Amino acid sequence: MAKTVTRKKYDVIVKSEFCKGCHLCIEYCKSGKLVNSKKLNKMGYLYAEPAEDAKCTGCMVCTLVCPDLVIEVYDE
Amino acid sequence: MAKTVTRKKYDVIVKSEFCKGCHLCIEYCKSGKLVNSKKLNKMGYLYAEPAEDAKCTGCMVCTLVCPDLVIEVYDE
Amino acid sequence: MNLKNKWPKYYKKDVVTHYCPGCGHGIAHRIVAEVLEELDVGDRAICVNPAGCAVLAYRYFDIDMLESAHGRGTAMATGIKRARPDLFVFSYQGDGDLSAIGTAETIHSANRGEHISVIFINNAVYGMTGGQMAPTTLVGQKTTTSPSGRNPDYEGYPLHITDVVASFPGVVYAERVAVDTPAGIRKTKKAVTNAFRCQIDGIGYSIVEILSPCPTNWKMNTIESYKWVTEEMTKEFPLGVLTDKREKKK
Amino acid sequence: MNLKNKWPKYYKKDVVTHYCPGCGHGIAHRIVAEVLEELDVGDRAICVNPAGCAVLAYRYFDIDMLESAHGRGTAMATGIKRARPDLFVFSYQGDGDLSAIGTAETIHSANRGEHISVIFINNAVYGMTGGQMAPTTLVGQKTTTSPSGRNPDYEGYPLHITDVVASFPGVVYAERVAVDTPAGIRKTKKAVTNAFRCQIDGIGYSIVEILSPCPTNWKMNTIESYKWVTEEMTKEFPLGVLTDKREKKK
Amino acid sequence: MNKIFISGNHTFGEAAIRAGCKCYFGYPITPQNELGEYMADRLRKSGGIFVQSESETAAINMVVGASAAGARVMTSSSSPGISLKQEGISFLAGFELPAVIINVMRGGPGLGNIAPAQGDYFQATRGGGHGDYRTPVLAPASVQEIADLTIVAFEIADKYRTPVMLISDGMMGQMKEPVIFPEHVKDLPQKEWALSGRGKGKSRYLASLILDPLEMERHNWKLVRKYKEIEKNEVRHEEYMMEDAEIAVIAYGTTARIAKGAIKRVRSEGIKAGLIRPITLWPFPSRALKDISERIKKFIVFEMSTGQMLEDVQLALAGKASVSFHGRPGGVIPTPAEFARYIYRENQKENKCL
Amino acid sequence: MNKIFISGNHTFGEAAIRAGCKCYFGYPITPQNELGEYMADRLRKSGGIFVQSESETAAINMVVGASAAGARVMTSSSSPGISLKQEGISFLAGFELPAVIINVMRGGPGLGNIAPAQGDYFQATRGGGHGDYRTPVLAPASVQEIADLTIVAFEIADKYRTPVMLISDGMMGQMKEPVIFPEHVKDLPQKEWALSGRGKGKSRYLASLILDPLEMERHNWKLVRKYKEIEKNEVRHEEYMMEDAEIAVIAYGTTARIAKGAIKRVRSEGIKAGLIRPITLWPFPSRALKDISERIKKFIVFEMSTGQMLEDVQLALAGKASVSFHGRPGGVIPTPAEFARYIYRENQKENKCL
Amino acid sequence: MINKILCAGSGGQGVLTLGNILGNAAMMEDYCVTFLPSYGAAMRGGTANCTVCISNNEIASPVASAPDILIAMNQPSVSAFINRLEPGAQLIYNSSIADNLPIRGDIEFHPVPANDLAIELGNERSMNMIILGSFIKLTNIIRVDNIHKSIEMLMGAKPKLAKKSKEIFNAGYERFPFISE
Amino acid sequence: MINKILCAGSGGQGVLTLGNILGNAAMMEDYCVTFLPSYGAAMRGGTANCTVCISNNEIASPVASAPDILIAMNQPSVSAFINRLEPGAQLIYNSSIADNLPIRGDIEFHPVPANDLAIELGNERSMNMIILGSFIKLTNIIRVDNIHKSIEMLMGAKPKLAKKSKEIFNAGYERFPFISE
Ligand SMILES: Cc1ncc(C[n+]2csc(CCOP(=O)(O)OP(=O)(O)O)c2C)c(N)n1
Ligand SMILES: Cc1ncc(C[n+]2csc(CCOP(=O)(O)OP(=O)(O)O)c2C)c(N)n1
Ligand code: SF4
Ligand code: SF4
Ligand code: SF4
Ligand code: SF4
Ligand code: SF4
Ligand code: SF4
Ligand SMILES: [Mg+2]
Ligand SMILES: [Mg+2]
Repeated sequence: MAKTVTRKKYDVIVKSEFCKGCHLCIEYCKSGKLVNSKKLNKMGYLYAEPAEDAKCTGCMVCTLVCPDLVIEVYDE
Repeated sequence: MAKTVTRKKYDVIVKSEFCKGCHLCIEYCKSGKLVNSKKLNKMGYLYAEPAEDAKCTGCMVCTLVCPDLVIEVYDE
Repeated sequence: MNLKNKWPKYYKKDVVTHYCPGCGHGIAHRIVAEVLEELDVGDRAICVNPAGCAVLAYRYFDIDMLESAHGRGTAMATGIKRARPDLFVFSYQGDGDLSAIGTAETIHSANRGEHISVIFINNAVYGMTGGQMAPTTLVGQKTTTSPSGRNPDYEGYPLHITDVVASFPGVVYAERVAVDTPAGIRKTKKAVTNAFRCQIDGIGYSIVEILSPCPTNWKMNTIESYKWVTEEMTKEFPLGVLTDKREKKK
Repeated sequence: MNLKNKWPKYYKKDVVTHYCPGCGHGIAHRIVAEVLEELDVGDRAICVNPAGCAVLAYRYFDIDMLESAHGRGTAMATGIKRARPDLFVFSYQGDGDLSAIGTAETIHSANRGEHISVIFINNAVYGMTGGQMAPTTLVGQKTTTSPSGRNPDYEGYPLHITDVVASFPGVVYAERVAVDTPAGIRKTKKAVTNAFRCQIDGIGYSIVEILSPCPTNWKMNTIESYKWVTEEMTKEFPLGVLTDKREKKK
Repeated sequence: MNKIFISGNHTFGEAAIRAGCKCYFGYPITPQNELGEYMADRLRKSGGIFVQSESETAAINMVVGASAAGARVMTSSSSPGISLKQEGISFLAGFELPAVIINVMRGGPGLGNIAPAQGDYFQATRGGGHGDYRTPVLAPASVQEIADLTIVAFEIADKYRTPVMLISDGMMGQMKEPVIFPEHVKDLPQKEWALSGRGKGKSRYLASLILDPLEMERHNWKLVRKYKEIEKNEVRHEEYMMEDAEIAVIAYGTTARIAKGAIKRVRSEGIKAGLIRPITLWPFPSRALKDISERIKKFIVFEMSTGQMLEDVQLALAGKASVSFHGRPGGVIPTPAEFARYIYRENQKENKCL
Repeated sequence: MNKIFISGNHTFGEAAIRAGCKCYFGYPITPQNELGEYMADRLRKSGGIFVQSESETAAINMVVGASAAGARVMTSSSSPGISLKQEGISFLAGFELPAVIINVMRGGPGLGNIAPAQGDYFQATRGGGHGDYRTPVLAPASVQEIADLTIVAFEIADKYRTPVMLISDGMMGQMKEPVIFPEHVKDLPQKEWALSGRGKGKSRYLASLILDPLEMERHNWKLVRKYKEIEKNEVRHEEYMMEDAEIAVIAYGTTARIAKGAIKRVRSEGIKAGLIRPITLWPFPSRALKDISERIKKFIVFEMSTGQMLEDVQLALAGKASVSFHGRPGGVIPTPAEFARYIYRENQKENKCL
Repeated sequence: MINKILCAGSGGQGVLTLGNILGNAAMMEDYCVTFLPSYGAAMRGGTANCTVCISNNEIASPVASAPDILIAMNQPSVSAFINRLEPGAQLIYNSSIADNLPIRGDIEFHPVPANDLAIELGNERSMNMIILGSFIKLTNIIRVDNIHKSIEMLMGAKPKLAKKSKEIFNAGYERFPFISE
Repeated sequence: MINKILCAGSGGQGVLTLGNILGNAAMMEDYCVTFLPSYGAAMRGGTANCTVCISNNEIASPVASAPDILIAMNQPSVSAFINRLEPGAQLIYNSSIADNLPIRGDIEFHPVPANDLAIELGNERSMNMIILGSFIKLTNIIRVDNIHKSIEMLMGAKPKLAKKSKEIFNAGYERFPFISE
């Protein structure tokens, strides 16, 4: 497509077993990349997970707000 | 004398046995009515005493400053 | 002949105080006793006396008195006043008592806005225990525990605790005065009157900081020590009303 | 693919904290760990942790740690720093710890201008013990010991202790921040950096007050609690630098 | 039915209110937070005063103030907080002021933990504060007894003008049991000595400073005489299955409950054990122990500590019987089965010796 | 001649400096002000740290900090101030941190007075703080011994990682006697455990919080084992004219001196009295007393209190000998003549009984 | 007779409420009864448990080192406490969310699909009442009317909730036993 | 031999200095010696006293309930302490300012016009040295050169004062005894 610009690609991983389901990352991710998994982890929390259908901009806000250092953001 | 005006007369008593000889009253009496007696009282202090040759104006400063409530000022 | 200066009703007669010659505590005591009488609250007053040179204040004040553990005067006063709001409750404390060991009690009783009054004798030194450094000791001032003079790099600067509590909404009246001169003594009496009235009017906490000489531990004669209050102490601790919220609270 | 957010060197890996979901302590911890690394002082740092929800902070910080008796963090920090001025010493304390039981230690360590840094987590409540009123509890806020809401006539107004210590000459840097939003978190990190630098530069005492949510005891969900910091707490506790004497002291 | 299902912590509060306690001053600490919280709600609603103080130190001094003003007054805390009150308790003793102090003990020393323990026995019974004084110490072993003894504590405090301690532990504080509360106390004792303003009369003061050593000594001996009175009148203990016992277990509070369970078990195996449960830890039921030692030669002391009441037992027995000790400090709650095994082993040893 | 004429309070300070004490934190209180004042001058001049803290509570916590950082550190106070340190002392015990705490006792309870007394024996030996712990307690009876035992106190503290108390009284603190000080200690023990920043190694922490009761219990029993070691190695006492004694006086510190005077007097009248002077109050020289009770049946305990060490004597003797008590609490300093009369009377009673 | 019941689950599941209702009802039947909650730091991290002991005689220890019955409201509670059960003990577990059961032939397993049933009845938060109903049906230890009264006493301030709770309790009571999946 | 000396006066009179010099000198002669000052509140109100005990043997109590010698530097000290003296004891008093002496035939009185003599020698503040000189002459308990050394040690920082003090001490020593007025 004509509009395409070369942009970095980012990947987000939520280490779900460490997530306490506070959902701060979901609240603050402007790209909607993080969503409620609706699944309980071993600790019994509804952990967050990356959405399939959204793109991460690498803004790092999720890692900034996560109180439990759960999220990893990767670039190429 | 022509200059004489009717003025109250005041009398000062230093209850010397209670005086600690701090000499604040002497310092602050503007009339010089209070002086160092140069005598020790029973507690061993050089107490203050009214001077014979000065006049008390009844200003009450001595009673104001005396930390030990030693001084009595009388008027007619 | 009539006696012009009558003996304060709430001050015991013919007792020789244990205070050193010229000690400011004596003047402060008399002022408090006079104000209690003038405001007619001595009959229902309880004074909490400190550990400090004024520990024996009950020998002089002719009102009900409770001795406090060092620094805990305002906590005890809180207990009395909460249990008996009808009583007039004030504490009388030194600078070590109120602004060192009693810091937390001072701050929190003031911050709660307890309906008590505080008479705070600041003589820049621990009088009773023989002249150690107090939180209010001036920079450079020599004491037995700051033998080369208070060094702000090591011991910090003098603590202005009355300014601190004056900033609290619950503190209705705070003033710093000095019993250094006849004028100062008169002002002190006015300040104590204002402070006590706050409690009588039920509007909150009040405190009067009184700069007061300790000739003994300053190692000065009386007259020098009074001058030192005027000339040195008031430089560090400027006199004046630190807060006055009486209008707002009434 | 490269990991963009690397794990802070001074934060233990793969430990699940005991903090409740969304608790501000977690964010504050990470910030402190990051700053220790960026300023390269973690190797010679000692953190004094409080009695409070952060009592277990030693499970997370990968630096030398000393637990304190409730409220005595700055006294202990004073002891360490005086004994070992070469170490980097900071305390991490809650509002109950620092501004209730520890009031005197807070005030006097600050007034002495101890060369320590203080991280002060203000969550307007006693977290650890289950949500009792703190000196910083807002007016009207319901807690287990102010069940009908804090009533200033009975319990006084919220205590602004950081403002108090900011007024002391020995306090070089004091700032109030909040971990309520991404921007707030970034500012918090800057404030902690500024504060820690004061100690590294040997110029005196510094304190950062961090407004921090306690969703559990506020009985809110996480998102509500963060909003409550922004909307309610900052009204009572306005953010900003409360004192900055760094230029003067250098 | 006026029985209610209530926790130990709440019961301390409710019983105090019914005993006419007008003021409570305290600072939160686990495992007794519910007590302060109860007072924040109920005491204030019933017209009393609840102040959450800035510290335990402030709390005990507020207690001094309210007590001096004549109010029935209480404070509570747990181990570290009780340590901070020691100066104040010594002052209360010196002033001869009544007050009730509750210690819901936890594991120690230091911050320790918040599990139930009995490691503050020495502090409570020997006076952790300075100077020559004693504090009556009551140790309830059920929530019902918490209710009953809280009221007794206020009575003893007023009667002898002394601080009184109630000691308990995290388990007793948190546990709920059925409780029947007595009615509100109606007539509180008059306190002539309380400060209330001199009025038209003579001014009074309360001071613990007595500069003249001879006068201070007189005061000390006066206190001793009072303590002797308390020792004469206020010793309380319970005996359980002691009639035919050959082994006497000594335990208080939580461990006494557990000991009862253990005794039932060993009895079923034919071991004749019984329990002497001190209800007052000071004054200690020394006489009862001594009397029994005429008959029983084997005593077992059982505490959730490394051995503190043990000394009082040894003092009471003065070598007249053998004493062994089973302790579980640090917040461990021993089980009846475990302690039954201990009794069993001790019994075997005994028999071997014969 | 390296003897100097110096007061007890100054001696505590000078000896501490020679023992390598690097930090002193304290708050003024009579009768030990001269100690802090000495440190303010001499310790600072010798390169150490003197901080006058805002309170005794702050002081003991500064001590914790400095000790955790590896320094030899000391604090001092008198009775009410020591009460305020109880929480901190319990923490030191829990942390297993060495420190030296000096109590120059005065009359109590409460504000009491500033005259010499021995009313804080229970507090010192039983742990006035919360939880299961013990504190070694040394009780010098001369200014020379103040010098010697202060150094011993630092050694015990470091060797066992424990707070150590030195207890004394207003008289001992104020009195001057000739003292020969030892040289400065050269080699201070290495403290591997001290916090000094993790450096390139593993991070460490010092905590007294042990949430798991079983772990806390292990810690408690570990402390008990340490205390047993101390009981084995560190008991100290002096025997005076005990070889042929028929009456044993037990007294420590000031009263021990006075007892010696009294014993000389009664000996001149043919009464064979001797003195056992505990130098460590905890661990108490129980074994020595017990051994002697094989031979001597009459013990007299002599304290400037209403009877505290008395309990330790009774515990040690376990009924094996009769114990009587002479006490002068509240700041009264008994005279040798007075105590001699007491011994005389007790001796007569004894003889009548025969 | 002494029954030691350990009831465990996560914070919001109403573990303590269940224990309280049971204990209070036992009191109404003049049993000796103790209720001991976990507290303090043990509660952070989202777990909660309590022990209820019901007996005809004085209760020595309110602690259950070997409970007669374990009520496990979630998977972690099963895992944490099942080993405390001695042979002959019974396990009531929330089979809606706990499905990983260790194999033990010496205890009785009673699955209760509490969440599912509660959702079915329109109030998932009252799943604890399903469990309580099942527990009473199983043990028969307390009369149903006393449980009802106890619910009313403890939820007195919220009569609607009390009513709903009783209904859900009844459902749990009636439907028990559930067939093991 | 044990000598208990009680030395009393008012704050500025050098009571403690006297006691210290004496005690220190006794130490130099290898005596057992104690020095016990009054302290604290006892010192407020302007009085001061100290007790020096000098003995060949260990000293039991540093307190003198019945001193062998009372040194009274002013009138209040005479009044306060004379009754503590037992028959045979000695009283050295500052006859310059203490003149109201109770009549007792069982003790020895030694007047020393200390202020007068000190003024005569040009240093009234050193009147305590006159007394010390007289005391040494009377008792002979310590050698003069050791008192001199002791003065030097304690006043080491002020050599002029030390010199003057020794002179005045010598005067007291030489002129003693003074005729009773
Ligand atoms: C807990 C405790 N610590 C210390 C003391 C000793 N002490 C008594 S008064 C005092 C300080 C007195 O100073 P200040 O409060 O300024 O009163 P001032 O004598 O100067 O009027 C001290 C440290 C004490 N009595 N109690
Ligand atoms: C002497 C003492 N008193 C009370 C406690 C109980 N206690 C532990 S933490 C705490 C308050 C916690 O509140 P805060 O300091 O605000 O920290 P937060 O948990 O909110 O982070 C209290 C009262 C204690 N451990 N020690
Ligand atoms: S890095 Fe930014 S865009 Fe990507 S998931 Fe995190 S918050 Fe969302
Ligand atoms: S912010 Fe962290 S803990 Fe919270 S939901 Fe997101 S990943 Fe989980
Ligand atoms: S009243 Fe005034 S003039 Fe008279 S003596 Fe006093 S100060 Fe002097
Ligand atoms: S002010 Fe009073 S005490 Fe001082 S000298 Fe005058 S009369 Fe005496
Ligand atoms: S020491 Fe100071 S404050 Fe105390 S009485 Fe003497 S002059 Fe007054
Ligand atoms: S109680 Fe509050 S402060 Fe404590 S961990 Fe939970 S959310 Fe955080
Ligand atoms: Mg002062
Ligand atoms: Mg908090």
